[in-house]
Amino acid sequence: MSVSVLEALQPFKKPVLLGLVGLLGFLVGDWANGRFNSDSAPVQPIEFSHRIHASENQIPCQYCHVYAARTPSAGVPSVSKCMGCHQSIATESPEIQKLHGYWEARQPIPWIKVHDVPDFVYFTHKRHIKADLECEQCHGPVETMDRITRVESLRMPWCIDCHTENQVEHGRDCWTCHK
Amino acid sequence: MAEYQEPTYAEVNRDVLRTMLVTGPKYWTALGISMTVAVVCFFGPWFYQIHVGVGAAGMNRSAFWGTYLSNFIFWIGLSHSGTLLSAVLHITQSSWRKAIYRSAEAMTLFSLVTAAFFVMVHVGRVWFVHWNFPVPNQMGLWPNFRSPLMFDVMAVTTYLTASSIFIYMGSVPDFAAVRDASTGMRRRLYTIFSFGWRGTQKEWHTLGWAYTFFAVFVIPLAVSVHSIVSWDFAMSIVPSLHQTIFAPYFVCGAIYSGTAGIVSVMFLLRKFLGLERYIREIHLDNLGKLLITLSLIWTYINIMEVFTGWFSGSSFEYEAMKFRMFGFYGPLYWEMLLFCALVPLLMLFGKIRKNWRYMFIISILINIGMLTERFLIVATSQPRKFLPDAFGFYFPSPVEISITVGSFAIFTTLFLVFVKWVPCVSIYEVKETLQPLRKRAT
Amino acid sequence: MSTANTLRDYLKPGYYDEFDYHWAMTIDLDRCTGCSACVVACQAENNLPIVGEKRFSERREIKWLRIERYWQGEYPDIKLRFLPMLCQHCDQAPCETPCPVAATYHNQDGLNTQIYNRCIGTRTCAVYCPYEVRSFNWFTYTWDEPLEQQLNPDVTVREKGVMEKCTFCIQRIRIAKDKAKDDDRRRVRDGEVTPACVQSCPTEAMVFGDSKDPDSKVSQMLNNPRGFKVLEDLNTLPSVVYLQKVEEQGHGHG
Amino acid sequence: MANISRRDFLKFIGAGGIGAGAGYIYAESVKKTVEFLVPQVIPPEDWSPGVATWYNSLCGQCPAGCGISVRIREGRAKKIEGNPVHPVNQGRLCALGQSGLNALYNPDRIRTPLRLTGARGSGEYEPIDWDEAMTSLGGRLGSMKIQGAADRIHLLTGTVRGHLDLLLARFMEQLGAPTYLQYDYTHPHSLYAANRMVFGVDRLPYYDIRNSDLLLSFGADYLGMWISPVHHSLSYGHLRQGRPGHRGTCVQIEPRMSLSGASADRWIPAPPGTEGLLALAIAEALVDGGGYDGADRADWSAALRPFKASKLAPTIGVDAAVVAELTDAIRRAEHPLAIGGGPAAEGSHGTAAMTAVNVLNHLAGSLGRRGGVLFGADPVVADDWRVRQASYARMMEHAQIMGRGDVDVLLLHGTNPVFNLPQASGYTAALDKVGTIVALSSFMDDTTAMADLILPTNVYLESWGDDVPEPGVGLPLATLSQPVVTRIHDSRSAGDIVLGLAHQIGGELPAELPWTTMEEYIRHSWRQIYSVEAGGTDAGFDEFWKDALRSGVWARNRAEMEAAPTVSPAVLAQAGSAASEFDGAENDYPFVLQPMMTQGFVDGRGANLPWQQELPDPLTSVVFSTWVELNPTTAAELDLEEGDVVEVSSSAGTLAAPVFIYQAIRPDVVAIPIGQGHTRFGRFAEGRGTNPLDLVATVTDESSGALATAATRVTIRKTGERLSLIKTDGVSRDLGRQILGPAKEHA
Repeated sequence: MSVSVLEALQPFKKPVLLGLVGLLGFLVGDWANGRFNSDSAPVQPIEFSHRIHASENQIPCQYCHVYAARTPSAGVPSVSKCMGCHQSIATESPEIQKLHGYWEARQPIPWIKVHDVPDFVYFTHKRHIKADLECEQCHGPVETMDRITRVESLRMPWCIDCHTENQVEHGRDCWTCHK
Repeated sequence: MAEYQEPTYAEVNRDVLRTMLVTGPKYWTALGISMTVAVVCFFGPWFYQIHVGVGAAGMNRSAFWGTYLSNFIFWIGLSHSGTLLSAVLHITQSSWRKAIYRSAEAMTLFSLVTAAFFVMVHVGRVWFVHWNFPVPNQMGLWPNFRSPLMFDVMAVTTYLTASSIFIYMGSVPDFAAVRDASTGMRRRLYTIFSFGWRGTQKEWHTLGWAYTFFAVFVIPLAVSVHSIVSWDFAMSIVPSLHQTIFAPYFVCGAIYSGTAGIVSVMFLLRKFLGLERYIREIHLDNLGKLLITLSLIWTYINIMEVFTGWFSGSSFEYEAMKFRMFGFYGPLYWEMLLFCALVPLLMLFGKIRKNWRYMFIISILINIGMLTERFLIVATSQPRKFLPDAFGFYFPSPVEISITVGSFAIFTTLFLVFVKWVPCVSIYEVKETLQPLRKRAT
Repeated sequence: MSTANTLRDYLKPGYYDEFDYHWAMTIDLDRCTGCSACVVACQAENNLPIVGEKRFSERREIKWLRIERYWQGEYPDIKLRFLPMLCQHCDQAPCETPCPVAATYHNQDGLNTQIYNRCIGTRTCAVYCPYEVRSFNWFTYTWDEPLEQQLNPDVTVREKGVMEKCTFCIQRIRIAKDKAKDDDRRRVRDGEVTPACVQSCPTEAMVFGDSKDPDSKVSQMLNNPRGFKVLEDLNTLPSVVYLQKVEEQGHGHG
Repeated sequence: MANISRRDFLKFIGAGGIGAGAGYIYAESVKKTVEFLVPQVIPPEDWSPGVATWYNSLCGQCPAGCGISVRIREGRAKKIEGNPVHPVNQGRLCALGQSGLNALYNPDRIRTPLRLTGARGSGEYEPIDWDEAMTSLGGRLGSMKIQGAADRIHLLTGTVRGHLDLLLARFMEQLGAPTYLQYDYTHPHSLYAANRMVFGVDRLPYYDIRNSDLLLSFGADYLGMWISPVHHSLSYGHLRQGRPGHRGTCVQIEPRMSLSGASADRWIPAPPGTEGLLALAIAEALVDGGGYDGADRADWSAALRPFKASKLAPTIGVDAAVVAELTDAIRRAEHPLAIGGGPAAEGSHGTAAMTAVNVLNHLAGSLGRRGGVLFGADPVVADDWRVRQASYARMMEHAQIMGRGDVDVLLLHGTNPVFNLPQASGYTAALDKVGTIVALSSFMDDTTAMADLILPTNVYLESWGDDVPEPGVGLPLATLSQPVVTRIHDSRSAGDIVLGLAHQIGGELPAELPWTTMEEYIRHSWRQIYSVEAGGTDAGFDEFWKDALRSGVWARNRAEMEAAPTVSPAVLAQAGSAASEFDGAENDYPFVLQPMMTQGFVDGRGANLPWQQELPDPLTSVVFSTWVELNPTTAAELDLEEGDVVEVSSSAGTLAAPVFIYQAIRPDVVAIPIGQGHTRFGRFAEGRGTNPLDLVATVTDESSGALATAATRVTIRKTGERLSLIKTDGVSRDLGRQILGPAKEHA
């Protein structure tokens, strides 16, 4: 009678292999989800195109995102702001009709947040803009996007890396971002 | 009692393997009970605590550590001796160890596991407990290597690994024995467990060498582990904890309670697995002597502790010591002294030392005493720190008590499982001690 | 690698000289009347939970700043002395070394930090702290609607299992630094930052500022001969200095 | 693997498939929940995200009249701090003031008008809408006015100053209803009476603690709850350490050590009710020792002769030597100042005691002098609110009328007599005889719970108004109160309600009260102030108004002080004996009861604020409960320990509460804090502790009509029950650890 371990292992071979294949599948699935069903570019209530506004019409970012340089949050433009132009411009387009709908109902537009930093972080746009960062550095080539898409992970390692490269003063002290 | 009849090689195999292969209803009931208790008393309350927060325990402002930590120390302590003892005795070639070391080492393993549970029960956010390990993570942060708790994590994990390897290595030949005695699936498993052990000269040689090497390696490790555990306290500046004597104090205490633990376990194994012929008075006698020695050292250290409290002349040390001896928990303090300092002296009498029942009771008392000691260290130091206005009080909550009870059930369960998977007496080493048959014939 | 780095700096010799600020506080016990305005100010500013009677009776209250009372003498020659106790932001803090995950460490402003996100709740820091100024979240506390509307958006609301303590109102310090940067000043001006407790103190017993700036009010207070540090013998090097109460002579208990 | 059988192949496919599915679902499950980015439709101009704005306003937590400055983020009040430019509190604020947010966002606020459906006091109400409430009430008042039965309408408020008071007065006047009373437990009636008697002014003078260097306080807890704590604390700080090398001394004379007593250099536990005598004894020694050299010195020494320390010593329990020491101290001091209040003013002869203190000030030459007692000029807003302040005696008259059933409508606002008047007064019973009780209130407190109609009012943080602090700090000033947040419930400010009623009632009222909103009214009134100041023109008022709104306070920039009045020895005779008499025989009732206001709850109005409930009492560190303070020796004699529940009974009533052993209280005095023991006051206050006022016998101080709350004797019985007090203190002795600093050689 044999005492060989390999022999003893024989019957376990197949289950193990199956497991491995399963694992592989898992990874594939996970990747597939990120690839084909990512939440980085959700469908917005109004098909607003940054390409048209920022690229074709050359409107500077802070014309609409007024608070970016002054306050911690960039601030999404108010409905009245949109109406400021679209009272007259492109009024017949269906998307603008939606806008008018919101305006007449005095309803805010429920934009879906794309660039959402993790909780418990006190991020301030002001400081980053005053440090002469380009919006693109974090938000990507917005002016080329019809539907806004998240290009950076916006997770802590990403922040840390940038703070480290640019040697931000005390940029790695926890209390710089957490309070 | 009849003249002791040494078992033959065949008998050894038969007797020991029987403990594994033959399983009676008694065993199943024992296992069932201990598992139920473990679930009801330990895991139930624990999950409740995770749900509501650590507030489920009785800890409060000024007493941030409670029974969870004291139990952690207790179990770590119990783990000592097992491996340590077996290693020491192996190196000193004392042959009486051979019958008992396997189960002693098993004790080490399982009490370490139980202790590990307490770490998780203790922390406030157990779902982040992995941050204790220096693994790269998405935040790119590392643990704080200056922290005695970090040392602890290292020490305990190392110790756990080492002891498991140690016990496994020692069991390989026996696994082979089991393999040869069994068929079917079990045979298959043990074939794997025994790494295809054939018992050739070379194999025996390698095993012996590696085993001795490990024995040497494990001894300093074991000593360091409990020193480090003691630093969790000694590194603080809390009066009555901030003492240089703490490391030896803890180590000695650990071995003390561990050895006592072995006695209790021996008694039970012998009784319920019918190993009377292998676990014998001689073991009891030697362990008894060891216990006496340890109890004396332990007593000495305790006296020294009181002395420092008094001699320091600092109000802080003094108040803390006074609170421990005469405060609310005073009775417990004296109970501890009784069980750990006085009762063991009975073992000076050979009669008692050689009597299984007495020894069992004494060993249990010692461990009760040691459990109390650990509790006192935690419960009487923090509420008497530096600012009198912040003096507080701590009393364990039902959840804590139940979890403490449950932890013993966890240990028992693990041990019960163990005896069915590993020969709890080392077959081959026992055989080494036996007179060759032909000698006995003449 | 932030923490690891902070720790490495920390171990460098002369690290304390390299601080760019060293926030410090003085509390004049001769002015302090024990009125407790500071306690509520702290509770309001830092989102301290309302724990309720039961938790209080279990000594589970959460206070970053408390008033300690010490009686001296016996009736009728008796005195009551108050001691506001808050995190001393020790330069050699006993609480910093033992945290296994480095959730509390010393930062470049001489502040003893507490990072809630990182805390796993071993409570070692609280055991090691000789001043017992750390509070633990034994539960997750909630606010009865609409009380939650008062919560300060600049301060994290802590969850169960997290340690917390006085931060010298870091959110206010950050705002002040932010402002300083906006008008291109290298440093925050003296008096630009006042923690909630200092701001509210009706007798002006508390003074807060940068002790590295020799002209700051706090630096001058630090030279006061009445100054002392609580439990100084422990050599924790607190950043909070108390000015001893002046005892009148000639009668009663002096 | 060379040969894979078909079924193996399928197995692998399956495994892979299941794995993939699991992976996909996993990835889906760990996704963040969708967050929305909701823009404003039209952004308000003074708003930007994540940036705080501060609004200055008026603190309404107690009558001190501090200015506050409230931090607003995204339209919500986040923090209350003192208004830095306000002369009274100069940027500082007490614990109670900061807890104002708890009042604003209190979960137990009344959210809509309520009409009683069940029996009175049953607490069964149905919500109704404002129109209904206003029409029904307006109609009722109107018809009464027409029937000429308006005198059967009574209005009872708490302390209301400034223009709201004038508005209410005008409203009642137009209605033809003469009875408009203000009842506030904290109002120091005897002090006012004494000042009228001695100085002939009906206004509190300004006690210049800041610049004095010897402060003799006869029971006045000036750091705790006396008149204007925050301002006094500021002054105290300056008195102690504000003048380099020159530290003022404080002496506190009171039977139970108060917050001020704890901070004083010397605490003299004179027997309760003898503080006045001590003051006179000192005065006598002062005159006798030539410390006073007025022309009328002879008359004074004659008038004071009966108060020789050596004679009085046994009664006042302070021996002549101490009196001599104090007298020397006064003589040596440059700016001595004596103040009186607390238990000293709450005796059966409180007025006389306060008179004695005033006299002492006169003889020490502290009147009208820096660091002494200063007399301010007329305020900028008519201040006849004081006339409406109802003493206990006057409340009893009012109660009698109610008891006779001669009151058809009682309008209540911001006062809680059911809680603040002793049971023995029978006020609650009288209240029951009133036809209709209408409460203008933000909270369902003990009194509001008796109402038939409840109109929810804004808290002060949501209201327009103004105030003239009493006492002013020397310069005439007025504080402006503006809403710092938009109303969070369907409530209205008292002023708006009254204006609304005026229009409901019709007749000449709308003409007399033409304003539609309180805001309009305040603006109008301030325009008048301005034009007076500007000499009859209101040009440039808009600038002024913007300024006022920004700074929250307006003050004439020059101090105006009046000369010190002359004081004649006759006042002593006029005031009568300064020794207090007590209700209850000494051998049946061995202890003197001292119900004390705590800084946390004042007279109980703070009990519904969670932060105040959770704020350890500064002197005992007790929270959430009522306790009975005993001297250690007394406790030992009665074999009582902390937490033993005792039954305290007087001729008027009985209560049970746990003992707290207080180191600094006379053995013959029992102190119980006021504040807890509300029957109705929201989740944080209800059913907690007991109200010591239930023990107080109805002894009054004739000269002022004030209730002598400190003139009741009680007895104590051990019940055997235990109720462990919740407190934060461990051991309150420093065990020689020198925690309060290194020991000095002499110590």
